[in-house]
Amino acid sequence: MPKSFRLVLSVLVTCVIAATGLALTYGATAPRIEEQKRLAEQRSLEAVMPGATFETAGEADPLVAAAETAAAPVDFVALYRAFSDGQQVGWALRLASRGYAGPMQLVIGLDTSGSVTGVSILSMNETPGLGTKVKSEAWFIEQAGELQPGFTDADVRGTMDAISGATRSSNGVRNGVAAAGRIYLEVLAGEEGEAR
Amino acid sequence: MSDTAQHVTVGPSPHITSPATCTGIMLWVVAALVPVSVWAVVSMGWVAAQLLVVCIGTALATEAAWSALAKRPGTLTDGSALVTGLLLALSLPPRTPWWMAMVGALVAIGLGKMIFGGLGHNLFNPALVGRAFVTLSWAGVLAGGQWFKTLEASGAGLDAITGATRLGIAAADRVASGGYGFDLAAQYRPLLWQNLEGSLGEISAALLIAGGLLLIVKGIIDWRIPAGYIGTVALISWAFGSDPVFHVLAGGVMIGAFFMATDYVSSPMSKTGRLVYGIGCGLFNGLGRFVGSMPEATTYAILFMNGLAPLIDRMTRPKVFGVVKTRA
Amino acid sequence: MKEWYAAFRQGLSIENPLTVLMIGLCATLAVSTQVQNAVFMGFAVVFVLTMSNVIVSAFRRQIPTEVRIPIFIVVIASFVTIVDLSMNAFVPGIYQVLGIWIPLIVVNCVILGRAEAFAYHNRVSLSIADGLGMGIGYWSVIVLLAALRELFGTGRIVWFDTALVQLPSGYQPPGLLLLFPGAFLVFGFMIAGSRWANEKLEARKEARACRP
Amino acid sequence: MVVGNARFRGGVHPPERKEATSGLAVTRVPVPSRLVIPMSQHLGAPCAPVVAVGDHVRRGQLLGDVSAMVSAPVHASVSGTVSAIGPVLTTGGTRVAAVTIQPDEEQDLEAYVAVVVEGDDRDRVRAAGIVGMGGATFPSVVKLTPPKDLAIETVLLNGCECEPYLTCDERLMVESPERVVAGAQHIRDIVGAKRVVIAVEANKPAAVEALKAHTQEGVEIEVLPTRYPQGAEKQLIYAILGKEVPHGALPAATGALVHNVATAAAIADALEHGKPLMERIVTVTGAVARPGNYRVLIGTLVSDLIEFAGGLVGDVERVIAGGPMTGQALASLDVPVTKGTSGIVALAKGVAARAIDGDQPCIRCGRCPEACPMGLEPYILATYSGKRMWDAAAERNVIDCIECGVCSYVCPTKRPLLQLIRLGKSAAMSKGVK
Amino acid sequence: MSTVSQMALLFIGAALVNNILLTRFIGLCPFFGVSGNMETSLGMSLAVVFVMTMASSATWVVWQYVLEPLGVGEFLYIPAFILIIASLVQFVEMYLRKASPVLYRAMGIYLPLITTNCAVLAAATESAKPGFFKLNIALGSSLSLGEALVYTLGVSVGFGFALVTFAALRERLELAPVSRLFKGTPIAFITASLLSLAYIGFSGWFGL
Repeated sequence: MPKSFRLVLSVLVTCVIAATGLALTYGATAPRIEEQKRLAEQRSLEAVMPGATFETAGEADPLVAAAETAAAPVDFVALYRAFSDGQQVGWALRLASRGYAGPMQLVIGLDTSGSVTGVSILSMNETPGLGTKVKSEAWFIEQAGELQPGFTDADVRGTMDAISGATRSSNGVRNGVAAAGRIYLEVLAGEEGEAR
Repeated sequence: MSDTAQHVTVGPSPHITSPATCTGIMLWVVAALVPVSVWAVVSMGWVAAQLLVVCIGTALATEAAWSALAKRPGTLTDGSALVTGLLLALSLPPRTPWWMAMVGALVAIGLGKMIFGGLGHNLFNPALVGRAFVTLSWAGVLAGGQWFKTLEASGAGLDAITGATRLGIAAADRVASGGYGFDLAAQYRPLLWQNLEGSLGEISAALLIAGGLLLIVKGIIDWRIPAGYIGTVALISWAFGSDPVFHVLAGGVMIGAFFMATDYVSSPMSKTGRLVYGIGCGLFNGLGRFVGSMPEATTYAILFMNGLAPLIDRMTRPKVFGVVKTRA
Repeated sequence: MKEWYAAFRQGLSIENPLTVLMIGLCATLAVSTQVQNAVFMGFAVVFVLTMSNVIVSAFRRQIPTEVRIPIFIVVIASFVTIVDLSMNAFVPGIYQVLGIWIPLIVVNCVILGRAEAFAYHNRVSLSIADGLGMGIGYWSVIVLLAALRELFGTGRIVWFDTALVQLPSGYQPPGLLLLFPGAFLVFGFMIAGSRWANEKLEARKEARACRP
Repeated sequence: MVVGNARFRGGVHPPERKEATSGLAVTRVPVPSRLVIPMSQHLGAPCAPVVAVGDHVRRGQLLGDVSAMVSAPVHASVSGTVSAIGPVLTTGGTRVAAVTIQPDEEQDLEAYVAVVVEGDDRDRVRAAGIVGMGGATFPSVVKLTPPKDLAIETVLLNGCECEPYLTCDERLMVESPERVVAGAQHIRDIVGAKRVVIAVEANKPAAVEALKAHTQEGVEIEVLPTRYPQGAEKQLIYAILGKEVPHGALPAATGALVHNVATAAAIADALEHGKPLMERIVTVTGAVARPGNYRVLIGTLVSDLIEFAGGLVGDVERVIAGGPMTGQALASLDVPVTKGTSGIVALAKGVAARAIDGDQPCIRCGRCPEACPMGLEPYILATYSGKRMWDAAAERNVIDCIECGVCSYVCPTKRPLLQLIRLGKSAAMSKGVK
Repeated sequence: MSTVSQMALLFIGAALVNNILLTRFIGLCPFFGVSGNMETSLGMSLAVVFVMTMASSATWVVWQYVLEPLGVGEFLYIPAFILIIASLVQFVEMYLRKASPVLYRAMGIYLPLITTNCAVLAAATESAKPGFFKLNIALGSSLSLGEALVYTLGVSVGFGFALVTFAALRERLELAPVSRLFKGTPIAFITASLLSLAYIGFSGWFGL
């Protein structure tokens, strides 16, 4: 029937035009999206360990699987080795820890002795103005720098005070830092010996 | 003949009424709360008195102002604003800043009650609306420690625990180590008689129980709500392997079960409904303590069940005499 | 021109999609914790609304009535995807925060509603006016709501890490306004406020009309 | 005395206040200077007068009748001269036609014109003008003629007298138990029932004793807990038989027939002596100088009755015809006592309910649904009626309200619940809601 | 792989802790639109549970076996998902009309409304497309079909529960003498605000 044919055709034409248009848009934006992601990651890596260059540990790296186990219940995302002048100066960990509203992506830098060189929050869904204080109130994250090498979960709780009114967001960050401590003690400290 | 007719008035039947009045009921509630309030002032000092005065004063003023603005007859005399102000004060920690207490009372009466059309029309317990507003808005100021500390001077053997409530410490310990850092059974006495942490109304569980029983005996509140509430909290504490007595005495369970959840307007009407509602309050309060992130869940448990009250009412309508139950 | 202005004006006050028609609420309440987010969300809606109006209006003679709704949906969904991809590429921070709300613009009833009710029956220039009017009406409500919540909930309004407005330091912001009850609360008061303002306006109009 | 635990759902127990009159023997009120006998003292069609002004009538003579099924004839309660026929105010506050009689100087109250009729016992009950004397004034003959498909198994005599203040039924049971029992047997025989149960509330031990002393084969005495409205027909059937009268059905559907004890006694008099209903016991109590139980001629003015009882005392707010829960407040005391007037209660200020101005809020205390013997939710019915949401009220069974008044009684904010519910009920009835 | 307890958490997290209406503001149009009446909100809730579960499974399958393998998911998921939902609703409506008049009467008139209900699209997107699922449960980067189903069921039951609760509250609100300025929508919002205040009590339950 020509009538229904016309109907189907018009929908089809719309779909084809739309799909083509979107494919083109995607082609145009995709590289930039990737670039933005890379940049964001790069920025946060530099923030936790200024001046270093980073090398991602691949899936096959035995440390990755071990770190994943040590990180639990915090999610392990990626491990980077940090180099400065060709020398390994430490690691950066990318972790996903539970905040108040979904996971917070944290990047935590550790030097070879196991001290925290810096923490940056790559992304989070915390309530703007409340939970986001973990980022906007710099003193909170800076507390991580006071942790002694080889710190434990209890040390994190004892050293880092939570932001009042944003306890659960603070806990998200604290749990991430504690996980980094565990990963250092259980996984990375061994590698440090080898690296020397 | 005609002179007798003169002082006779007509009116619809019934021509006699029970002695119960709204104001009378409210005053009984106030009376049941007086011992706790007085004991709180005696134990905690003038900060407690100041809080009581600010809350009650603001509650009354808000009610009067709203009635005047809305050009409705004043309802100050029914005593409900007094009860709301008093309950709000009892649900706040003694060192709550005065302006915060004022905002709480303003919100309780304004947002919790008057905006819905005044007494009898509010859907949620006004005092709890005020308390939730204050605690959520200024969690930092309230929980930051400065308002809880400083009471150790009065020395009731509590030096070990300052800066947070027993419940808070119990919760934190449980999360950290799966156990408790202090002996729960040793807390019965202070919780029953003189507990200087937490809010004004938590000063003495014993006085709250006495007040609650008075209201039950006077037929003002239905025993089903507190019984269902407290019983369920105890049961849940036991199920989670904790001490039921401690959990029933600590925090807001007593004041919540006897005085907050039993608020007529925001609780169900039928007996079955009230039992269900009481159990619901206890369930969410108890679960909130063990699986939630806040040490105290009384406020939200009761507010949540307030929200469910109309639904419960709907499902527990009395059976009409002579009507065979059919699927409605 | 007068006609154009009338179509534009309609969205701003008389038929404001949010306060009067009460549709498209969800995103409004959800992203209104920060002016910054609300501004971008509003822009996204203005863009999709205007562009879909343009396309629907331009091809209104070619679109068969029987299948117009699926076609509208495809058109709208395409523009939403364009917004989705562009925001991801150019403002990734905002994109992160808005999250699911960008794809959900598709089901914002305002957009489908305008395509159906206005653009399908009017010429392109008027449809642009309608889209812009409705879009800006929506934009202003969402930004106003966000401004109220952010200002009173945090004590200041921040635009990309710079404080635009700052309340005196003695102000203790009630954080509740930033939580979800705050959204309902402030919006409820906003509607009551607009009602009050409308009444005053009507009263004044009447008073003027009565004057000889 | 064994108090049964048979009871109904809900109800209240207001202060009984019966002590002032419960021990006082019934005394006769002298013939007043004039009697006003309304032509409509029953539910149903009003009677047409069969006498004319100036006629001399004898005690017991027929004054008015009508052929309708639901009606009851009216008789002269004294010998005298008809001085006027015309509308008068009644206890119900309405104006109905009435025959005014100027009594003869000489009266023999023992003598009367006996009713003589062709036919069976039912016809005789009708001819004697007997109506429900508990207050409902439903013509008894109609009740004695249940639909053919409903078999009556039990006759219940209502001696509960659950209304506060009233003691007229109690005195009747104490002083003339044999008439009550005889009446019950007559009723049983007329409807072919097997069982007779006389129900008395526990606060009338003397009545229970007296009845027990005269109990006959097949007549049981059941003592019920004191609770208002125990005497309401549906509640009584439920308490005794455990059966609920189905919604929209006649009480007879449960196989039970309920009559007041005073009605039963009147039926006994009518059937055994042909005596028409010309007088009744009225409890005059409350704020009067000499409270008591008085045998009053139908047509005696309330003002005369109160005067005989020593007049009103103190600050009286309301004078009630009937009991304080269901009775009617009198706008004027110049109204006649009729067949349904069980009491005259003068309520002093402070005792009587206050009319409250304005819209009182419901505080949802839950007292009214708990007290409602019909399982209704008065608070919401009243709210619906107040907002003219008739359909919503009908949907929540407003029609089932028995107007006992316990909801208004218990309400702490003194909302006029019953008044509003009556509005909703009449709206539902006018829409034909069943 | 997920255990029974994880599934239970997923359900509770979706239904109560992250209630789609009261804590996430998704699907508010029907929340304020149909909640004036108990019967309608019951019908709507039923329809939403039904359609949402079907829609999520459908989008999950399409993402997993069509969009993702073809590499077009990133830019075609929005039109694809909304079209799937729209046609699904159409089919359900046609099927119900024929197969089950009872069910059709109960929720038929709400079905067209559901097409543009953002809750359905949101739940479908979150369960099908990786990167949108935000509950605090470690479940891997994307949900399995079973997880998607449990999650959607939780979302829709939470939706229905909140809707019915709110309808019951609004029935009482109808009878209240709310001042003129707040009558209707404003007071509904304030009620929603207080109800969502109660839901704050659930935040952090089971660490969700």
